Amino acid sequence: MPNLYEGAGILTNVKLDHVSKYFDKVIGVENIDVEIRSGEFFTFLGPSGCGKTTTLRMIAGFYYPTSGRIFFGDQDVTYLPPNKRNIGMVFQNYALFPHLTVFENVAFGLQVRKKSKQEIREKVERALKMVHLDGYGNRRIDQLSGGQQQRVALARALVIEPQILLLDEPLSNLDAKLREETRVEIKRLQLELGITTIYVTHDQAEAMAMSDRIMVMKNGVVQQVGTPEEIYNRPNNQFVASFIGESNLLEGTVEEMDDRLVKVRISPELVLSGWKENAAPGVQLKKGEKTTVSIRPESIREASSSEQGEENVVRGQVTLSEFTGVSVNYLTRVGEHQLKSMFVNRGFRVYQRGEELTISIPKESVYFLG
Amino acid sequence: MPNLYEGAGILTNVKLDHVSKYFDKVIGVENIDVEIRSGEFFTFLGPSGCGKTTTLRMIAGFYYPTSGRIFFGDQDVTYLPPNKRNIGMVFQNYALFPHLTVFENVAFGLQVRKKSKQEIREKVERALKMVHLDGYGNRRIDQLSGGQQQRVALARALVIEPQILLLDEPLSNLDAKLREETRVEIKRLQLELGITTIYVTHDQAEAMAMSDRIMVMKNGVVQQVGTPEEIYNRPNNQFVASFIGESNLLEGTVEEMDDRLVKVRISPELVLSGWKENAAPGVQLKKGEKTTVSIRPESIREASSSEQGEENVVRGQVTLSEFTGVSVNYLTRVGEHQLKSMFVNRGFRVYQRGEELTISIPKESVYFLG
Amino acid sequence: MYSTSNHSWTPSAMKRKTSITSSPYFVYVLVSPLFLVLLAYVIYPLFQTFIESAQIDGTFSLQNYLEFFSLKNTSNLEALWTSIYISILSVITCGIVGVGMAFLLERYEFPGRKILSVLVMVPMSLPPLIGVLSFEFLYGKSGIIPRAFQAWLGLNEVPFALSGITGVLVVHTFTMYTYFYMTASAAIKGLDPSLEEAAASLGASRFYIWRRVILPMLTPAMVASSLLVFMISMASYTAPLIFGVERTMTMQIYLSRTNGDLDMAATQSTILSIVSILFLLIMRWYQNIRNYQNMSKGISVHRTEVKSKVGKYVAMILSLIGVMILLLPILVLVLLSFSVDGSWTVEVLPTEYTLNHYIELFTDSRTWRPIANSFEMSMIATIGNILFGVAAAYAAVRLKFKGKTLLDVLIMIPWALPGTVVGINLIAAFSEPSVFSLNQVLVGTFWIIPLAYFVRHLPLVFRSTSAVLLQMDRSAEEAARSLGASWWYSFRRVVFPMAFSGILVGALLAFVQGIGEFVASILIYTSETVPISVEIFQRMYAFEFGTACAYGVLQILLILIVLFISQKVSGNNNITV
Amino acid sequence: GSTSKSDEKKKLVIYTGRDKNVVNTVISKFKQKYPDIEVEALTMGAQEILERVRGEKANPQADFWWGAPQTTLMTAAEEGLLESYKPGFADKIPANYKDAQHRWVGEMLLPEVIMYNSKALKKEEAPQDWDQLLDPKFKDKIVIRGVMQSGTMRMIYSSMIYRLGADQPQKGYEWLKKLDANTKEYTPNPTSLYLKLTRQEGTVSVWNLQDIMIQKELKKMPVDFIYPKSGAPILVDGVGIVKGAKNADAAKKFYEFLFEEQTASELSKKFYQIPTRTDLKKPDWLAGTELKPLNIDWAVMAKKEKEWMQYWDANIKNKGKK
Ligand SMILES: Nc1ncnc2c1ncn2[C@@H]1O[C@H](COP(=O)(O)OP(=O)(O)OP(=O)(O)O)[C@@H](O)[C@H]1O
Ligand SMILES: Nc1ncnc2c1ncn2[C@@H]1O[C@H](COP(=O)(O)OP(=O)(O)OP(=O)(O)O)[C@@H](O)[C@H]1O
Ligand SMILES: [Fe+3]
Ligand SMILES: [Mg+2]
Ligand SMILES: [Mg+2]
Repeated sequence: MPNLYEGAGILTNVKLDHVSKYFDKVIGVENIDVEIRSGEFFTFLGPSGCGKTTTLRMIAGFYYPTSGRIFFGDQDVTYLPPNKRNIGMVFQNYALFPHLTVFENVAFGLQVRKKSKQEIREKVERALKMVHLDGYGNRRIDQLSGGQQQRVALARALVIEPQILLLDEPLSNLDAKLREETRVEIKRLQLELGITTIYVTHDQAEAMAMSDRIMVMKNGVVQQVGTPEEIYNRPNNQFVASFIGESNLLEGTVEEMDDRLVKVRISPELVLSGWKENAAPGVQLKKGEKTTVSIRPESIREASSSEQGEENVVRGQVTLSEFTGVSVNYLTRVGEHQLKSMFVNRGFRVYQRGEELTISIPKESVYFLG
Repeated sequence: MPNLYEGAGILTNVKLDHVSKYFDKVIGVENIDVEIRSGEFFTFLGPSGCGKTTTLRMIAGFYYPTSGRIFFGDQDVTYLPPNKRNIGMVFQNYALFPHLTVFENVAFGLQVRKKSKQEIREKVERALKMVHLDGYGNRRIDQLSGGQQQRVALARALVIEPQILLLDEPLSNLDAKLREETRVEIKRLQLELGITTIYVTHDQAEAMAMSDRIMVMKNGVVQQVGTPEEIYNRPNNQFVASFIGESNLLEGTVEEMDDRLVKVRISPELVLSGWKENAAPGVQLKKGEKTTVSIRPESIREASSSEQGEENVVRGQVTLSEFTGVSVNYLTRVGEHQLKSMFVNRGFRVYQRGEELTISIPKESVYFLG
Repeated sequence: MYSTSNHSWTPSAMKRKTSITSSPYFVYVLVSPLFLVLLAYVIYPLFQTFIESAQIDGTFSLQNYLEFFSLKNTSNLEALWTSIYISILSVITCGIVGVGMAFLLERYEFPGRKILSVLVMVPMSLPPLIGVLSFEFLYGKSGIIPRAFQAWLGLNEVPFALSGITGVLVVHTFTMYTYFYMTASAAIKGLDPSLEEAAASLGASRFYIWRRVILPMLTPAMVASSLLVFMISMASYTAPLIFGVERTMTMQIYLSRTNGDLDMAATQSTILSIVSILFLLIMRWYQNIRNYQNMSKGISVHRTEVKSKVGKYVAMILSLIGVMILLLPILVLVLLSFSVDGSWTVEVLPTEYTLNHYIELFTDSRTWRPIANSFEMSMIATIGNILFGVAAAYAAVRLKFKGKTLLDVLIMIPWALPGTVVGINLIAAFSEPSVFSLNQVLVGTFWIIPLAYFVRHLPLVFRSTSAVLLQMDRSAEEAARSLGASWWYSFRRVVFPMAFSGILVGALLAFVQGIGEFVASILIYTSETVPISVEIFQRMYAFEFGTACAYGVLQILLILIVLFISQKVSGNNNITV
Repeated sequence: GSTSKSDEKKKLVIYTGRDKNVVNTVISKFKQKYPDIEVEALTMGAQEILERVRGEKANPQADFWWGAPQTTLMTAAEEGLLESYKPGFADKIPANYKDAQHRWVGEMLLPEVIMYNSKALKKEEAPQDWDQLLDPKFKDKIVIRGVMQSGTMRMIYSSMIYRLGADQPQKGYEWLKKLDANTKEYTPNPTSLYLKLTRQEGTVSVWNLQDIMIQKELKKMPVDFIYPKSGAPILVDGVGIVKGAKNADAAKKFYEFLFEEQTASELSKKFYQIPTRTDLKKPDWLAGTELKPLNIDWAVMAKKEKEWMQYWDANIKNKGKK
């Protein structure tokens, strides 16, 4: 039998070849066709129920696709049993072994690989330390808090240093500090060992920060695959634009257009101009035609009084003011539209509901979605 | 016995009177003494395993305190069975009834309350709509994705419009959009019905945005109770400062001090001055003595070249540059220190690892933790 | 690809492996041995029975069935009705007692709980032959209790006595509630405690929680035990006989056979199995409507709280009373084993006591042979049951394949048939060499009895194991696979320990049943393999009633030891105070 | 094949319906006489023997069938389960106690008599003849071994019908109906019959003479018998060689041994058996009792029994009181 476990050095790109999965009549995912490169950190992103877990489970071998094939490298693994795949997986529901202690849970995969007692002990302890659970080895799983259980699940998957790491919301129950640390740790491991990592998260910031590439899904269908910057700055469609980070999506008509600049009228009070090249792939802007403009809230600035009346500077009324610590978020009414904006908390004065606020929208932040 | 179910109008402040809970020798929580006001939105915040769930479970009646008492209003409920408490709870592990459909799960609490079929149908449907699960009523729980399950759990707790709502990480598996919407919905319900809400989250931004007050815990011990602003801007100690949002914690010696300004030397390269009143409660600054300074990364600005050499303006080398979509985060080395800073993404140029960067730290953002 | 690795395998080697195990038909490869064995031991004899019933003078005819259902002589129909009626009532009474005891003993911690939870299983160790008699001694017209009341109230006649359907139900409840008790205990242990908490947080009272959450969640366990109880009640013989309910299916079969009406007997057996299969199908349908698998995220905390003091003592007293009542018939056996044969006539309690029965037993060198035989044969059968039953349960619950229902039916049939019929089928099947017996004549050898026990008690392990498997979150197994564990490894390290409570329950039931088995044993035992039940029968047959009782007491003691050890092994540590 | 090598012990497998003590006594004697034959005796009820022998027909495991009522033996013989063998002593047994084709031979006689609790009733108080059982004074004093399951009881009940005219069973049915009215209970097995009788749930029953004697003398139970004045149905309990027996030689040896004078008289003394052999002396304990048989044609009985008993079961049992 091939020793899959001595994986170091093996290139493992994961290819989903037109994969679909139906549950009876319910669509799990449909026609996913993507290749995840060896050693890549790849993220599945999408709203709840869009098929992330389903896809992950097919890669792990717990579901067989209804149609399509899955390859690891050249090998067709569509029907290969999970234990032959040399994967490590963190399950969304942890799937810990209730009858084993924390230590035994983490040690499980190493025992399967017939490591020596000594090695197991060392590795498990290192892994537990990594997730800040040193000293918890002898606890029963039901004596742990939710987050602690999640960390055990994580340690259990990481300790075996698999060739492919499948992480299904592995940090969802951890606090920001711990997430941060664990993220760094996962990333480090991934780079060090060249592990191909597939990551599911509901946290876009996390996805942005960690991923080499991101696949955005919706209702089982892939919307866009690309680097974080591509996805954030050049979304394929409205869904991606609004799903990844906040976005003001405004519909308007192209009023003027030259080689570089496009001017769009959104409403009588609101005209925005932006660079022509800032358009989603395939979007053809034409004078007089409808277009949708996307503006990130954080790109909006408070305008100084001197800017009043300049291009892309508008005045409105604050309808919601929300303090988040790092920033203050406003909803500002301009005509019939509500513009979201986010100002970083730098000790500026905080506008309250009802106050007037003048905002400026930089031209380079106006993006045309067609 | 008062009819707790007809809760409207009853004031339900929740008082934890020196409550401790030990599991054999393990400390769950210790000596919690706090009063949650009627109708308040109160959040427990703290690292994984700090005792949030334990406290919540005591309020719900699933644990009896090892010592201390719990009051709802005037009534001592320490040993009152959970079903007599008129609470709604979202469990960290969802605890859905696997043998019931989505609809039946959500309807459960209403059936207990002997509502009419008609009313149940309406309310359940409204609740399912609220969590975007309309049309899923007949599904079995095992046919739902992780996030969908969490939403059922949420709907089940909200639909009974309890007097006290206990939410244990109710949104941890939802994407940002849905979290946002659900947060708004929870908040609306809470305000409309005057529900006392106790919320556990690992997401500080969420806690900040929603809470009237926050209780920060660590290892079972309360660190600070206060409004989001208080906690963020005036943390009681280093733990709170670093746990709530990011913070640069720097140790130094008070070099100069007058009535308003304090100047602290952190390292040969780094001297920071700030306002004297910006000090944690009980901190006495004295010239020549040690102090710890806290600076929020988002308060740090990129300095223009003209500011070079001014007070609180330093030059350093970028050691980490991270793009999160909304912002770019840097680690900048200044002498032996690494300063975290966060610049909102406004299409500025992104500095790469190794480049030089000049940053400015506003005086009003320098906070003394003693 | 993989060229950088230095091992010698090639993708094609992998492919070959893959093609077998990954084929959708692989599961059939897995389950076909199960079917084969069942075919040999169940279908084949049963089919012969059916052929016999539907053949008159070598031609196909449903004459026997017409006769069975004819309205001219309704005794068959009456018997069918009585059997069904008794069986359903038995399921209900056993369910109430069994689940009630499980609730008290699993959910409350009080002094002596552990002892009680062993004692509560003892009734299943009651030796069938003398066991039923002890009910007579206890509640019959001349029984201790009616006579005690008579003496106490100064009446001329006994105020009450157990007879008829009530009597049957009492005996059935007593001897069979353990199915419910044991499967329900295992299920309650495996129940996610957070479900109860969720219900309580939604305002549900204890009772409501039981009705809407716990009992429905126990469905797999209840279905399992209902099936076991229903079927064995259908096949029950002695109890109805003793209490004068003579118009039952088993009695009809017996009579047909003594009359030499073999084809009618076959007809009746067939109908009996059809009724049981129908019940099985209904229960399966009911069970499949819902999902019982634990769906919570992570592992829930077991509640460590002690309930109210009052509840604790009430539970203690209730279970004490329950256990006392359940132990009475056994105590009567003990009493009888010490009383002089024939001396106990009109008195409430025996008047003359003696140690002679025990002396006789312990001085006879052959006393231990039957005991050793029974333990050995039952042990062998139980090991087989575990291997086969657990595998079958796993296949039925976890694997997807066509013919699941059939598998289920096949496994359950031997339990549904009267023991005599099973014995006779086995003799018929194995008195000549056949493929299924590896070309051996099994009749007259040691192996025929373990085989009979195996076939007959397989449903116990199968049922109780599938009940826990249905409850168990399957993602733990997936986690094991994802960590590289082969199917077998993850089965061994994860599935088996997690399902252990259920498997143990089944194994214990099978083992104890094996020790007590009489009806089939008497037809197939050899002089080398006299089981304890046959030995007791022989003592009774020789009118050594006291010695028979002493023997029975010995058997109970040994079973008690087994139960006690198993209790220790299973480590009853889910409730900690 | 039967036993082959000479140095190997010969084997003999006996299925027996006799009680353990009888079996042990006889077999140990037999072994003294034939030390080279290893005897295996399996004890079970006559019905079970029939089932087993039937099931094993294709490959018989047993050699000798020791003990079953003649009706069962007749069934077995009809089904071809018994070997035809004429033992040496055959002539000493009256023709009505053996099969004409020598497939079975009666070993002992079981007169069916009236039994009573001698502690509760004096001998004179007990019913002296069958018809007295119907006397209202015995109402609810009679307990009867469950009829349908017991060969003995079926025989007794059929005899009662036969006695009153086999061609017009209605009379017999009437009689049995009255008996049913007086019967308190049918017991599921002999043990509980004795238990109920000694515990005075009832005081009168009908049963076979040998068992009553054993209970009375060996077990010191408070029971005794009354030999009905008009005569008793005398059941024949017999033996036979199983067809296809692997150790037919040994079985024949045992056959002969069982009927030897010494064996028979010992069994008679110790276990109250009444041998079929006419040439033996009447046992002491029977002194004073004349074994007067009811005049019964067993062939007719065998033919009718099933029908009569089914009728009884369906129409008479438990209906007499109404
Ligand atoms: N049954 C138990 N036995 C022993 N220790 C326990 C038990 N339950 C919880 N603990 C411990 O008590 C502490 C507090 O647990 P709790 O569940 O309240 O944490 P938490 O704040 O909810 O954490 P998380 O955010 O990870 O859910 C943890 O360290 C946990 O390990
Ligand atoms: N066994 C099943 N039967 C029917 N539908 C199912 C089943 N499992 C999943 N689904 C449906 O398939 C869709 C995709 O589910 P999946 O678990 O992949 O979502 P997800 O992207 O992981 O969501 P989440 O972020 O909420 O975990 C969902 O709409 C879900 O309801
Ligand atoms: Fe989060
Ligand atoms: Mg998911
Ligand atoms: Mg928690």
